[in-house]
Amino acid sequence: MIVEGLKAGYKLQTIGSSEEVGVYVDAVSGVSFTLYRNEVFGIAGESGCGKSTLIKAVYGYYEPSLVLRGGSARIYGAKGEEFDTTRMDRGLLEKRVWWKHMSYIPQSSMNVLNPTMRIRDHFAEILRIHVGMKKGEAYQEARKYLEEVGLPVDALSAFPHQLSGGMRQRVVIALAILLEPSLILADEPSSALDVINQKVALTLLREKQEALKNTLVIVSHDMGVHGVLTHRMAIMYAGKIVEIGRTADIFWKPLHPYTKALIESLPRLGDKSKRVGLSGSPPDLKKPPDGCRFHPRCPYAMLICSRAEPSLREIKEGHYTACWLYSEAVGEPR
Amino acid sequence: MGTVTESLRRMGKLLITLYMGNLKFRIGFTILSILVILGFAVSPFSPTNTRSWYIVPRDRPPSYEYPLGTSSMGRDILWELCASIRNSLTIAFVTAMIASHIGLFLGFIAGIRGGVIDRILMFITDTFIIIPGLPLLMVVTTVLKRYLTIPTLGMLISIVSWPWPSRQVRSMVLSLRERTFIHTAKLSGMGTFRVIVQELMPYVLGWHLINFTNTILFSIGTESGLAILGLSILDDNTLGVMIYWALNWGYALFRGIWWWLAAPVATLVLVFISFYLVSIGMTEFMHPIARR
Amino acid sequence: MPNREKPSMVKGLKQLLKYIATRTAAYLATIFTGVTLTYIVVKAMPVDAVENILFNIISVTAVYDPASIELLRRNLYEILGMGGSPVESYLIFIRRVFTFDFGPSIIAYPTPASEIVFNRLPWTVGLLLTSTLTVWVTGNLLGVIAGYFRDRRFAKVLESVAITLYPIPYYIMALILIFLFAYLLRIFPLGGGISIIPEKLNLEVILNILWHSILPAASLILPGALGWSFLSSRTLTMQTLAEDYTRYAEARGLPRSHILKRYILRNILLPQTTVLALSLGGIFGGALLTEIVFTYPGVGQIAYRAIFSGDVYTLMAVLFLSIIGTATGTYLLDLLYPLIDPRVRYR
Amino acid sequence: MSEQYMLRVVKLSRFFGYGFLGRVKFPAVDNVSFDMEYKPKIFTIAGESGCGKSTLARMILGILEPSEGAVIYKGKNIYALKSKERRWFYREVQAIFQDPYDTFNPLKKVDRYLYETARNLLDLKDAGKTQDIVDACLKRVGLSFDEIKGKYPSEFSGGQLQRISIARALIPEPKLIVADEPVSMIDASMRMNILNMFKEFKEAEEISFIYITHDLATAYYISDEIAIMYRGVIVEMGPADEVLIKCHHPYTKALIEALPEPSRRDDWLTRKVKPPGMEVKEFIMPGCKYADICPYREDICEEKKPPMFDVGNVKTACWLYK
Repeated sequence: MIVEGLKAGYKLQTIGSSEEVGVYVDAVSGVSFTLYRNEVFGIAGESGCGKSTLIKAVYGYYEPSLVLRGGSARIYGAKGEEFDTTRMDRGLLEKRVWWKHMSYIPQSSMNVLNPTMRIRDHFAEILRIHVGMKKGEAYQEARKYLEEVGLPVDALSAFPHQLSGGMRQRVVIALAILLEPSLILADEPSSALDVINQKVALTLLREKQEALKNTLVIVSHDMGVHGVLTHRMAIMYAGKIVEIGRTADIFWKPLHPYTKALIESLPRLGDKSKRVGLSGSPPDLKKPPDGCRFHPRCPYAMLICSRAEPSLREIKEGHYTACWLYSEAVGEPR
Repeated sequence: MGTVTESLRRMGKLLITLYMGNLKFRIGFTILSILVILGFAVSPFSPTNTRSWYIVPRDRPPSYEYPLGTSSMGRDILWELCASIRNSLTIAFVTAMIASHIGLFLGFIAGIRGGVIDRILMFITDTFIIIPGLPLLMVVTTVLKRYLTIPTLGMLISIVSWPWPSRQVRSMVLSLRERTFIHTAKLSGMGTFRVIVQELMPYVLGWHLINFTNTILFSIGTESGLAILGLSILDDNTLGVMIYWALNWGYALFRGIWWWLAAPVATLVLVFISFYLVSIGMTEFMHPIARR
Repeated sequence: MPNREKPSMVKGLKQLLKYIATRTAAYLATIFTGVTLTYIVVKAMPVDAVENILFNIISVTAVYDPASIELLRRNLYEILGMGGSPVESYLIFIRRVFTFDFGPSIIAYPTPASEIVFNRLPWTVGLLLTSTLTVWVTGNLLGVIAGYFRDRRFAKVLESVAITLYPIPYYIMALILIFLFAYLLRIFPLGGGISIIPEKLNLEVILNILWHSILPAASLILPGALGWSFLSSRTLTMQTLAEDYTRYAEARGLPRSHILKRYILRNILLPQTTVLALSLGGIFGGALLTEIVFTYPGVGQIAYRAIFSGDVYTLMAVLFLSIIGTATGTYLLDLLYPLIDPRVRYR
Repeated sequence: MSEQYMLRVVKLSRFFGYGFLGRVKFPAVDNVSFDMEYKPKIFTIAGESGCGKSTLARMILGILEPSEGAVIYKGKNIYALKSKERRWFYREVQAIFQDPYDTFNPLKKVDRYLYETARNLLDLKDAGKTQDIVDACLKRVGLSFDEIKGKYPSEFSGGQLQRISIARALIPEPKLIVADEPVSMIDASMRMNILNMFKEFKEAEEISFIYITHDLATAYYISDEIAIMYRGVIVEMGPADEVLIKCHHPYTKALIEALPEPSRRDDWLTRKVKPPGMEVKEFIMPGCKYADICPYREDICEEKKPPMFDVGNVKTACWLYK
């Protein structure tokens, strides 16, 4: 899958104060990256950095306030079919792409099941609508998938509220892999779970990805999750990707000052050495700062940083960053 | 006292914001203002006594002299209507003053004390909501027929009008009680009374205003309903009483004196719609449903 | 790890029975409380209720015989729970209420008041049942559609209509309908349940009754189906649309009709049933008044005549019948909850 | 000193009703006891969501009445305090809450709470002096009075609000601050700054902390002692190093193993853990509440509640250590 120059943001609507109507929030600002088959790709960043918006835009799920401003997101099916989710209308996406080629695990996914529908019917409706399977057959299939995610057969006829949060999370994972899509987008798949349930859910996702040999995108604010799960990852800050690379490189040889701060502020068991975080707060995306969006908080900020925006450049093999520190162009504003 | 002026100022500000920002509120409030002006500012200038019979020629259709016509009782309908608006609104105001404050009080007690008191209060409230209020009022007003005046009728209607506000305030208080800032206030050394007045009240007041409006709506509806049964203040003017005489004494429709019935019915419809628009205008402002 | 709390058939049945038992207890308690509250309200009146009623009766009817006045007075003390010690009078009051013994009516002396009311009950119940069912079904469907397509023109038109109709009481609606259809257009009869008193029921009579019921029913249905039922269903739909589970369903590429049916309609049924239960009392009162406006031969008519003659016996019968009626309606809806929403079943 | 301990939590329990009319009762906090000496330290109560840690914190603060047991602060049962003593209690014990956006009433200005705290708890009448104290406390968290004056909560970021919340708690110069998940809604890059403040206040100003958290990594970073809770009971308690590194209780072990730790990546991906089941049922189990999932389960575990056994400096409620 290839994402190029994706731009999306929110047009504020009439709620509360009328002053902000029509103001544009620049949530995702020209993001490009490429995903490969059979990999787990992580997107990390703090609240409000645009990572969830990015996922929604890639998936093509636009709520009325979310608008696309440019760029493309091409995904390739198992047989090489190409779809550009930014160019397709909703009906087409629903019919041809969603769930067949690309599935989505939403945030707070413990609470996304229909409370008045049995678990097996959640499976059956997808199989019936997307593949045209008969009800009885679909129930058989549902049973198979529930067993695969380690849930008892009883859960089939249960209603969501009868299962624990962790169990519901596994049902959602089972739903996501049901049609064996070539791309799974998981938005904070474990942030509402306790560590133990989180581990169960994440290892499960990872196992299924290995079995299907497809692409799994994990969006999470928790660097620890990326550290144990992903092959490659991107760090987002204020609507832009500031660094992309192999997870090991990012953790042990971070390039961008923001990434460094994130890694350094990660507390670890058995290590009590003093950890210092960043000061200040992320910029207001209604009026983002000029130049590099990180420069007001950056300890290494130079003159150029406030004037021109650094582009994403390959520093080492497969390791990109958008920072003037690694550019020969320092000192000569474009 | 500072809090009283503060909350009054806040309410004034709220009204202005609402008027500017919400179309429904603006329409409702405008119609309402016209009705209030007719009822309270215009009606004192009535050239005739609107309660006497046969003062003007009977059964005249609307004309230049009698813009809304005259009734079979020999009254000028325009001036009778103005007086009726005044009386109907006054009765409703009395009800709202009593019922919405009883509701506020009971809702607060149930919400804050919780436990057994809450359960008993809520059971009584729900019972009052389930049992139809009109038959109960029918019995009571039949007995008290001789004593009906504007304030007593307002009071009687409040017997069945307090449960809705009480329920509303209670659920509001229950959800507020668990908010963190209530704990912050307590840990800042504020006493229970101050927490209620300064932390909870600002939230509840908005809803109280809505409850007040809704109770007025409910009361006018109940009064005109009772009037149709002949259980209102028949020797005075209210919108319901006008309908009562038109239907039962004048057989207005059978005899084709439609303007006698049309005037109070149309006015009532305007009253209902305007109060309702004001009420939902405020509700929408207070509680915007998440727009997708 | 397995969910061993799995509800087996036996367990489910037991829970259902428990649910029914608690609901039944609450139902009886509601009626009992309602009756008691009425007792308190009547008792708390600052004037001598009996003397006032006697005054009303004497001023309307021509009862002058002191003996019968005395009989009336004694009877009234009992009916209103006024005689004797508070406990004693309360017990007599309760006994009277639960045996439907409200004494002889005045409007049709000496037919017992409860009998008169019972005779007219089918008319009222028939009118209420059909109109309430229509209101609930159409209101829900229209509300869901208008909530889902909230930005379409027709949804906005429907909303404006609903906002206009919702606050209008049933009997005012009745007056407007009479004015339009019976007076102005002369399509429907001005009133009455039927044109001629029927000898026996046949098709013609039934059609006649239906013909006369159209306007009364319409005046209950219009402010309901396009008013409260529609508006609350629309609001609930918009809330359900914002729920995570609906958005997730959309993201799974499920078609619109499926989402409307399985996700939205299903999930608003329970709160809508609650709204209906809370509205029953209001609908009942409205129906009584509508009947009067249309001279429809239901309980409302009887109440009207009773008020005119100061017939408290019959009024008490109407009052307690309506308490029991609305409490029963609410109770039946309560019993429906578990069928509608699985979350209630296992509570 | 008449009392050996500053704070004693004695057999504290809190039951919550469940079902119609609250007939099924389950203990959210079940017979919890611990003591804190006068010596300043950071005591962490850690556990997963629903383990009762927040309920416990609210009982210690006197906000939620316990069903059984007592909280003794400096020899006084805090649920028997008169209103004047209650002020004293809030002068000594303060709190920081989880959600910074809800800590202050959204309809009121934030400075109001700082003023109220100073006025009510320190009995200050003089406006100038009050402001000085407020300003001084704000300076200690890296803010100043001019920055917050006349502003509403919506005008601040979560990190700023949390620092204002800390400043408010510092005003009465408390001896103990209960911090309920103070950083769980704060961005990772700023989290450590706030935790560093706790450490600093402990050392420089001798303030003790009760730190409630689900995050064992931050708990390890700042705490001196730690108690691990599971389903309403403390299963292991002792010095943070020993509890979190040696892990005696099987539940603590499972927690530590599940912690996503980049340096143990391969291990993390291959080791399996068993997830807990439905919560309510486990809360009302008669024996050890972890018995259902525990890999070392014996018969006694299901029948009898394990008492706290001493293992070195650590106490653990597990039959393995009898």
